[in-house]
Amino acid sequence: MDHISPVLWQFLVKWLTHFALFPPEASKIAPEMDALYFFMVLVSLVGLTIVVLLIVGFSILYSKTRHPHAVQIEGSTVLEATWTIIPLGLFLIMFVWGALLYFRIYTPPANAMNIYVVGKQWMWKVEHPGGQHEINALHIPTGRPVQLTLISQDVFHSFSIPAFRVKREAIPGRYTTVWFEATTPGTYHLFCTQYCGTNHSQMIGDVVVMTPDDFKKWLEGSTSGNSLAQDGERLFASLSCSACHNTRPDARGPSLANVYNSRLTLSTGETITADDAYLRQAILNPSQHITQGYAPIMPTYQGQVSEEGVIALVEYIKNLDSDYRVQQTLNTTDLVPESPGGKAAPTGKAPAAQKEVKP
Amino acid sequence: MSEHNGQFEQKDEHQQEHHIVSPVVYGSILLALLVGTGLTVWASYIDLGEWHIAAGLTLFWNPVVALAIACTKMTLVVLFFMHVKYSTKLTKLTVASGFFVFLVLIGMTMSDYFTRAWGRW
Amino acid sequence: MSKSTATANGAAAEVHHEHPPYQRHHFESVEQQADTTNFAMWLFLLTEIMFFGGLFTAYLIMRNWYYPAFVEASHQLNIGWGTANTGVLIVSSFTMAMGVWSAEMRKKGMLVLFLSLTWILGMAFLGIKSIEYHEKWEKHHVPGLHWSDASFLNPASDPEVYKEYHDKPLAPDMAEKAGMYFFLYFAMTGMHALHMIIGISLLTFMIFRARAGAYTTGHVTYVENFGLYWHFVDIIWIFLFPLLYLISRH
Amino acid sequence: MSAATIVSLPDQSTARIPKMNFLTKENGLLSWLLTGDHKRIATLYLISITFFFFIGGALAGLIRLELLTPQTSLMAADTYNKVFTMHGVIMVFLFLVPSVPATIGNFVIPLMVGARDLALPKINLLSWYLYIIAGFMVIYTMAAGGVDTGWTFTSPLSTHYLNTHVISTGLAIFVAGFSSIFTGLNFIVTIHKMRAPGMTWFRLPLFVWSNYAASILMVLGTPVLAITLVLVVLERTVHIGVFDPAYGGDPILFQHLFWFYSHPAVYIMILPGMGVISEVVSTFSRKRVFGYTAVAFSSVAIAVFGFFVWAHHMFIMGISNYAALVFSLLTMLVAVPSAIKIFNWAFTLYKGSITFETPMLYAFGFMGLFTIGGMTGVFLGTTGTDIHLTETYFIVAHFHFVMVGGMLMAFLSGIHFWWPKWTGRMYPEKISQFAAVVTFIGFNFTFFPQFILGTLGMPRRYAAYPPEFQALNVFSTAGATILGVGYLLPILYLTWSLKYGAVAGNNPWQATGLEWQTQSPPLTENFPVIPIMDHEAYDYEWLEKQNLARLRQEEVV
Repeated sequence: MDHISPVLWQFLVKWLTHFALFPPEASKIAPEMDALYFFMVLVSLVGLTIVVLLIVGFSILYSKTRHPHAVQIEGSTVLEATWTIIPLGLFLIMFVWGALLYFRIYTPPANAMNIYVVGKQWMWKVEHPGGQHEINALHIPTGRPVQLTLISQDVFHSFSIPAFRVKREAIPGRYTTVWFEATTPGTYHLFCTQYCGTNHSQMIGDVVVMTPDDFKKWLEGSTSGNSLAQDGERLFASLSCSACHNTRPDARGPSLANVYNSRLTLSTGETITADDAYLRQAILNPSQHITQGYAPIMPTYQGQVSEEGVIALVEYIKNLDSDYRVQQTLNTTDLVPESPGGKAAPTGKAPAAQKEVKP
Repeated sequence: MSEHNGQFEQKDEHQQEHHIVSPVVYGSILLALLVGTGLTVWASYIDLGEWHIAAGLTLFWNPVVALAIACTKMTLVVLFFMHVKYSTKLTKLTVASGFFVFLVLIGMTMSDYFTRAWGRW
Repeated sequence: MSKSTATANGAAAEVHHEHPPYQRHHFESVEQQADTTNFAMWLFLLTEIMFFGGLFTAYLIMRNWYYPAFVEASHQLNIGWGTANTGVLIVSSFTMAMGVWSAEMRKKGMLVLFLSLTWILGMAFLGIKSIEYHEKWEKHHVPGLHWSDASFLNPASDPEVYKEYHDKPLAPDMAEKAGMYFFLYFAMTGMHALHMIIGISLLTFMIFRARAGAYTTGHVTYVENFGLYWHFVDIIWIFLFPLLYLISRH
Repeated sequence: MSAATIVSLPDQSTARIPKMNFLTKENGLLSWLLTGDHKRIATLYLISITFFFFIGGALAGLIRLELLTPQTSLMAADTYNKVFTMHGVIMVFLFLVPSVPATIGNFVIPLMVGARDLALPKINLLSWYLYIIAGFMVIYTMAAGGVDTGWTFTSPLSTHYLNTHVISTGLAIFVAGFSSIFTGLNFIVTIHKMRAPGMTWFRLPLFVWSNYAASILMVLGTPVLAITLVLVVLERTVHIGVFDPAYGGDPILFQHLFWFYSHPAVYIMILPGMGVISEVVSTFSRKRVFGYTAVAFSSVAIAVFGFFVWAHHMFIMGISNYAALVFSLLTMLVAVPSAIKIFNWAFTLYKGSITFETPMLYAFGFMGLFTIGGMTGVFLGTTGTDIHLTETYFIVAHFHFVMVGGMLMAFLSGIHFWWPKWTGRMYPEKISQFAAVVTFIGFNFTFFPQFILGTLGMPRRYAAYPPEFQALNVFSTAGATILGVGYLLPILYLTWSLKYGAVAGNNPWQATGLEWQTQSPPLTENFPVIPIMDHEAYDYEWLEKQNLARLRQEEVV
């Protein structure tokens, strides 16, 4: 071994120790993705072998030395049909199989816990409903579907977790979602895979998968005091949204209680579901969708609220199932006091705690 | 196919080449075009209403009419001013394929925008 | 096959007979040259269609998103000028067609006349367009360079448009989208105007050639192909006019 | 020459390069710069394209060097970004798109269809000048500090967030676009209107068919890219536009418009290469292409379907799931014609009489690598697996297998195939075969590890990467050096052959195309008398009859 330079030697060792053909399978979808992947690899290998065998075989059998005079053949419809139909069939199988995966990965289940991710040049900002903020890291529990609601505040980014086999672009100006259910605790790579400028390759981080208990501990350990919804509530008050969005008879804006996921009728007559994306639009480009019976008087908050702010507002409105606290913010100019519900329920059900108080 | 193309194609074009459209035709086309212009302006001033095909999908008649008139005018220009009516299959095919790809661009791009609401984002 | 060889011999024979001066060396016959250039022109028009296709796609999507802004912004356009320009362009198309006809009929005088008429009408179009552009500049409706939302935040501030359409004030976020309309307006009409300018410069050159009698000796291809181009530019405008000027005038 | 070859060179002691040919017709720089001769323009193109290929190649070398180590050790991150951007721009727009059509196509298509020139010689020359202007603009961009948008110009990054030379690059590509539009337009017109008597559509060599298909894509696709770049430039200058969400625009719209061209562009790049392979495989197995019509129509099918699949570049970009389905399905359909071609070529060998000259070796390389490239394309066209594999090194490896392993192999194959026709001289056989093998080995070393890297999740366009990816990157870089040698060798021996190569004669390969029936290098007007096509393409019996006839004449004389 002495004649091999130490550098090369180290390198070989490193390679042999690190060698892998595909990343760890740490999510529920990963094995299914790999199943399809290896099916395709198999098909490709078979296809390649056939082609190579044909070429090599014919080259040997019919080389000029062995076979000096070529036999002219027009072609063969049967053969051509075969290698039209068989590949087509295989491709269609892959198409259907892939489409099923695609729809699963991009259609989050209703019971998924929602985590917001904001991409900016060049970092990932993660907002947990409980108010935990993370940068270039994502802590999640095993055995629970996690939905990411992604947005970018500048350019395209792409949130990729190879170990989970999921990836989704964070687009400026629009929410996108992806979901996964982690299976094995550990730390995995988190990449930005969409070229986003100078430090694109620095926009990486760790996804830390923990057992539910550890995750609970982590949540409590790293809470910022306010739940996301409470931040939203403060913002709601300080932007005095409640001046219009309340239940008074002369209210200039629709009440927002239970508005989330309800069907709204717009002034144009069409109806629309008030999902996250809609709420965001309604804050930043209010006049694009006017709720029936209201004037387009709401000013835009473009530039006044950061993406995180919008997320907090959305999270607040999502959980706003009574107007009680809205009324409060109307009566008191100062910011609302801490609600006991806030800390206890990191999932951001802060206003829900007020249910009992409600007359 | 091979017979239809080749120099035969050139031959029948050769005959087409000298088909001269009479000024009378041009004149009447001009008239039609001017009338069409007047029509489309006039139509834009009256509310032709709308058609609620489905929830969230409404068709306003004004733009439809405006575009219909525009297409008619285009067809007249293409057929007569640009002599396509008297040209070879090849020319007709060329024009057709042009509009086809144009529609593919617009249509398939739109297919994305219009079906986005179907999914949950 | 035998047939094709037969005509082939004919074609081969053609090599030897006298060429008119305007036949390029690599063509077998004048007809072939005419067909070829004509077909090439059509293909070029295909690329032109797709070139504007991108703009139309962008326009349709933005119009769907910001319809109110597009309506009020288009009310800012002067429909009188627009209609006039459409008329001018259509008539110029007619004169161009007549030009081709007179070339085919080998009427030199008429050819020059019609080409000049086309030239004048083309210039008229550009003149009117520049008046409109100037008006936009005056009104601060040139996004990026000379822009203000005022007439959309408060339509009443612009009486002559207001008295006609009584537009409601737009919310600020929608009002700024009027800039999007005008961006597309300038992009599309500008691109169209550019084509007009190219056309007119070619016309200038052709008028001189025509006076020298270049196109009235049976060699009409050049005039014909230019005609195709000119009509195409006309067609683009036929679509731009309703799309940009006639968004819900009622 | 060993027995297993079809190279039939004239007696070197007597053979001379014909005095009168397109190279010797006129002399002086102007006679080249103002020429209308498609063969001379092709030569100009060949020189300029080779030049840009080696610039692009040098940049590729820098990329591979930087990726030797996980950290940004060789160059800063933004330098790296500029390097891979320029590599992409140059290779795609200044090499791959014009490579085969503008050089080989330009040279042989008029010869193949039996015409004296392309239909529009002036337009042809104009297209070269546009190409050169674009080239200078790109060089200016590099000199002035480069651009780091990536060759995909993703908005809003390109329209708002970068202050590098996006505008000059955009305009350069705009100009280059029109150069390829004019080439395509010229081909379509020529193939329709300039065919020799008796040259019906189904007697055309398949090279002509595939270039015809590519030309359709050039003519209909490129203008959309042009207008898109105009909009990007406008958006940068007036700070309002349809792409940047900050102005109310939609970045997805940019993706749609950009990929509407840039996906068909992939077929613009590969189709002419497929044409070359058809010619070469047929010639060196002395046999007509298996299923001529199938191969011909598969080219057209690729061209047509090529317009319906662009959004498969956007599966994870938040386009509608349903649109994604449609585009994925159509992508599967467009994959089939390529498979047909591969198998038809393979069966062209069946019962042939095969020899292994350099072009054939490159062709074999093409068939193997393109099969891999095509199959991995299906991985990415399948919505599910695309989520995991896209934007990683898997996609880099995929398109390099198609573009470099496919197109570049085909280009070299074609250059070696038509070189004797072009220059009238042969290159040294053994060393060129050696170069072909080196290229093949080097290529696989370079790009195969990248499939694994991609599957492991290494993102593309990373200047620095997690250390566990180093090993494979080192392999890749090692392979790149071998590949580099493989590309330098041809330059050397081809240049050498210009002066010292053996005189090739009219038809060294005993091929059937019309271009081989005239002298080499050909006359400026290609044929003394326009030939009359009275046989099918790839009719080797006809060729033998011709040869016999010629022998008898010589005996008589």
